[in-house]
Amino acid sequence: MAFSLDAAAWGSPWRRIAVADKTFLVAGTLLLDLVVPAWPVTPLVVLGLSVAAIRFARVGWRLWLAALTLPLAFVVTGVLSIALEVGPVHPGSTIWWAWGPLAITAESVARAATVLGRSVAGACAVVLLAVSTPMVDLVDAGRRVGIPGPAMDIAALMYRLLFVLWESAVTIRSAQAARLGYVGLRRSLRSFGALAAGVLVRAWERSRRLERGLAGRGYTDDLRTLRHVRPHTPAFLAATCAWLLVLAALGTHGFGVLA
Amino acid sequence: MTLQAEGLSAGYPSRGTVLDEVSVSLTAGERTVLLGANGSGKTTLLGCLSGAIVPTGGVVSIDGVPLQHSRHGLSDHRRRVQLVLQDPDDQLFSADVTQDVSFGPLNLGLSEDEARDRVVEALDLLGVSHLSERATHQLSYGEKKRVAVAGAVAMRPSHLLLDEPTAGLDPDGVEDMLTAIARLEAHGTTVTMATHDVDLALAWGTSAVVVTGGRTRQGPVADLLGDPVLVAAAHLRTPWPLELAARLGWAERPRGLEDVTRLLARP
Amino acid sequence: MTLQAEGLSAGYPSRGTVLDEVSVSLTAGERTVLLGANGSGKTTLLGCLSGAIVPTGGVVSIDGVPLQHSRHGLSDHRRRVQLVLQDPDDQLFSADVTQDVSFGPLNLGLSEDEARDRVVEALDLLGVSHLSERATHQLSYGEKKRVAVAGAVAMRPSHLLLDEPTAGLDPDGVEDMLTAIARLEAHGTTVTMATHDVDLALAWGTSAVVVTGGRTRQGPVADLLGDPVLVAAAHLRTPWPLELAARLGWAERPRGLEDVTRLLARP
Amino acid sequence: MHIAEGFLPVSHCVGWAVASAPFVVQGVRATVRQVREHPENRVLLAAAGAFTFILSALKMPSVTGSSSHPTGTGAGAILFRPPVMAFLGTVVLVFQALLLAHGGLTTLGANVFSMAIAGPWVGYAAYVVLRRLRTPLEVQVFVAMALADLATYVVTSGQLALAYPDPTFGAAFAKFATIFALTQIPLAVIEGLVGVVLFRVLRSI
Repeated sequence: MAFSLDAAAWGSPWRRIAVADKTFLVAGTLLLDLVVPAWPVTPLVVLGLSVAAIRFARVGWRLWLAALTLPLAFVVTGVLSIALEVGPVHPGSTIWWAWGPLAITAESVARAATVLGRSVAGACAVVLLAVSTPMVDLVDAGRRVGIPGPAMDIAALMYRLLFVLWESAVTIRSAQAARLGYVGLRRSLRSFGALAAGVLVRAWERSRRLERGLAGRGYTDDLRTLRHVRPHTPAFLAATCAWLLVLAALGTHGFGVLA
Repeated sequence: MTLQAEGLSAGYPSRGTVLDEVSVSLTAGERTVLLGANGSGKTTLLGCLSGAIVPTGGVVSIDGVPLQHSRHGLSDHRRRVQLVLQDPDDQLFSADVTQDVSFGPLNLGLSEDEARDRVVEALDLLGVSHLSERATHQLSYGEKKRVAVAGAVAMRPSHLLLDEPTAGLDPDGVEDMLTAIARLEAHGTTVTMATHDVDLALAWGTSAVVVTGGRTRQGPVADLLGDPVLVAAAHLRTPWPLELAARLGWAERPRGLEDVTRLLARP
Repeated sequence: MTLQAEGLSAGYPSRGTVLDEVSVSLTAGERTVLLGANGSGKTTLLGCLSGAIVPTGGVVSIDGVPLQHSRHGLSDHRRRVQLVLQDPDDQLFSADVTQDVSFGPLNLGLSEDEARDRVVEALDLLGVSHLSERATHQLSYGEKKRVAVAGAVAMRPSHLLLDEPTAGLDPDGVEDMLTAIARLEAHGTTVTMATHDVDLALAWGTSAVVVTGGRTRQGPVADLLGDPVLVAAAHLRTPWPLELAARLGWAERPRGLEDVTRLLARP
Repeated sequence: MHIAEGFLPVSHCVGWAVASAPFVVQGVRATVRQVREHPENRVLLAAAGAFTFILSALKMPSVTGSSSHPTGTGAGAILFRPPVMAFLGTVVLVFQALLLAHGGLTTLGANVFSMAIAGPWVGYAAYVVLRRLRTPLEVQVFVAMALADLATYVVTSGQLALAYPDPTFGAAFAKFATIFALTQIPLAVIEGLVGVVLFRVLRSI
């Protein structure tokens, strides 16, 4: 699963759409997801963005599902914690289950369901951006909105180096595993520590080598390159506006627990 | 001891199927070379054979006993089959040579003394005893490659799988590596190597496995590399002795300079 | 245009002297191969010639005009001489192929449009136009190597120095690289390469520089590689056509299979 | 432990972003200054950030066998100082959100506060205090890395309790802290141990 979102982004037909346009869709959806009542907006967001991703952005449904389940561990733990009330129950709540200071009420479950809905809908929006926009495009966008160049240079180099280092990390790990480095917890910890150190040493070494390579290419203090300029897509923007309006309209007539 | 793969399939979500029901047999004492273009699946095949990659289908077995991808099964397999990858930099993860080579033996649960003996033996077989106290990052590329092999050899595997053991080495480095491999074979290890160097494959190997389009073909190395159709399909190159033989219309298949000289000297 | 080094010395604090007053001359239109064992100083020599390494003595010059190691002098030098390192990951800093190749031209002060033209041209010459929108980390090793060369070619240097351009490539990759190099030459670039592959050096090169023991010898490639004393001293290997010729007592020096076949076909 | 997308109400998203902003701006300034003075540090800092990311993307061996991973911010804080980590940590969090679907964009401010600010500062403070006390390096590293990890987790629990204070902040905090403790406390100990091995190896090189 490692970096399959990134791989999808580079091949995405939506790469041609301007980052600003995609950000409008994603940010607008995220905002509405949080401010309007969760029902019926969050299921609609999940449905709408899934259709957009699979039908129009040509994301494989397996990848889409897998990506949405990545934050599952946190989401489930978090939502269950919200459903569980501690201490005196609010007057007027409907108690479904109680044990000592712990209680589950209709209200707490509704709250948990709201968060669950928002979380899944939000994940859809973030993943849609992730699978349609390679990091380099976002870095370019960052430069355009005025984040200092050197900071964006570092972000861009980080992105490049992380794949180089990832390969090293995977190789070190499999070399360790081949020599039984991950049998038993004690050995595993020692191997993992050595792996972390190995990656750090390689990060250092790689940066020195890349630095030398760049010097050879005439690098002095600026990493200027061509930027991808993508024009706005009117149809995409119009569809986004319509989508956000529908969400907003449904939101004002919807119900659910406003957090 | 025979290391076998039968009906083996493997792939990655991003690349799709890489190996499609291939079968390979690495017999003890045989010198097998694995040939194929970049990205043809050689490294994936080696990964499956060594247990590092879980195939999507098919079976890897040793003497007919199938490999179980459980913790125990893998640990058992790894005592007998060791894989050394192409890039030595990422396989040496300890600070010094002795420490790195002792990593495997200590994980086998050997005592420090036994592990030390294994290290001495492995470094000796690879001809790098003089490097035992050196820091890994100070070694030359060729030295690193031999130390990486020593790390695998210290596990005393019966099958050693080497991915491009001679790539990036200068002529002396290649010779040192081949000498070390011959010592390992004399010591009872069966060596299999993946290589891009068809001339070397012909000169060194006896059996060959050609990987192309997700499939494999196995046979005597001179037969496979002497088959122009297969060579073209697999994006390989005919080794020069076979090319010369073909041009001169020889029936015999020379494997290197010695054979060619001998054949030319015939009346 | 001739790129020259005269009385060049270089070294590192950790390794001492690597090059000891060597002289090398790379003439326009000549195909020079740089030969020597690992650690002999080939890469250091390339570094000095490209301006990346400041020599401890001697002079690098283009058409007699010595290179100044000032910011201005270096930037002037780099318009004319470009070095491509062996490992493409040491040179490719951008995750996007087009962006990476555009770095040099933009650094030269060209406009975005001119830079874009240079990128298109360079990718085209290297035969990698189809990769222009791909991610660097998704490329195969051979593709990365060609993109790294494209990054240098986009500077339109008159001299291109390549460190091991074919190392680690499969036969197809080697061929693609050599085809691309031939296109560059047709385009007026003088290409010099360092390589461990003596067979390739003999087949491709015209002039050779052998680096050994801190010294260099320059001459026609067949002469140098046909000299068994030099070959042994430099830890090289005699290319097979020359070895065959020596065994058969031929006076002529074949450079590859074609020559050998032709010579054998002679009555 | 990052708060997933959609978990925080808008006011909290904005609040945490505002709280984090000065630290991140200071981090960007510190980084830009460093790079202006030493242009070559650009690549080095990038490598440091990439290292932090890789560390967080690697699954760690653990007792629970869950997909726990180290935060790496303690090591980063010791090696590169907290202000730089505030910037690098922010980039790492964006990368995690978009490359691994881990964390989120509206929760970015909150996650930056816990992982890129609180964790590094607490870890670094512990490291400085222990160094003054002349404790062995192993102890300094273990405590710094474990505390950085714990601080991140405690702050995250606090952030969730603030968002869902039922009935009081205190009770909610106790609840979240207890539930996440199951995975986070062993993780902090393991990360501390890994840190000790890491620095031992580094010292021997």
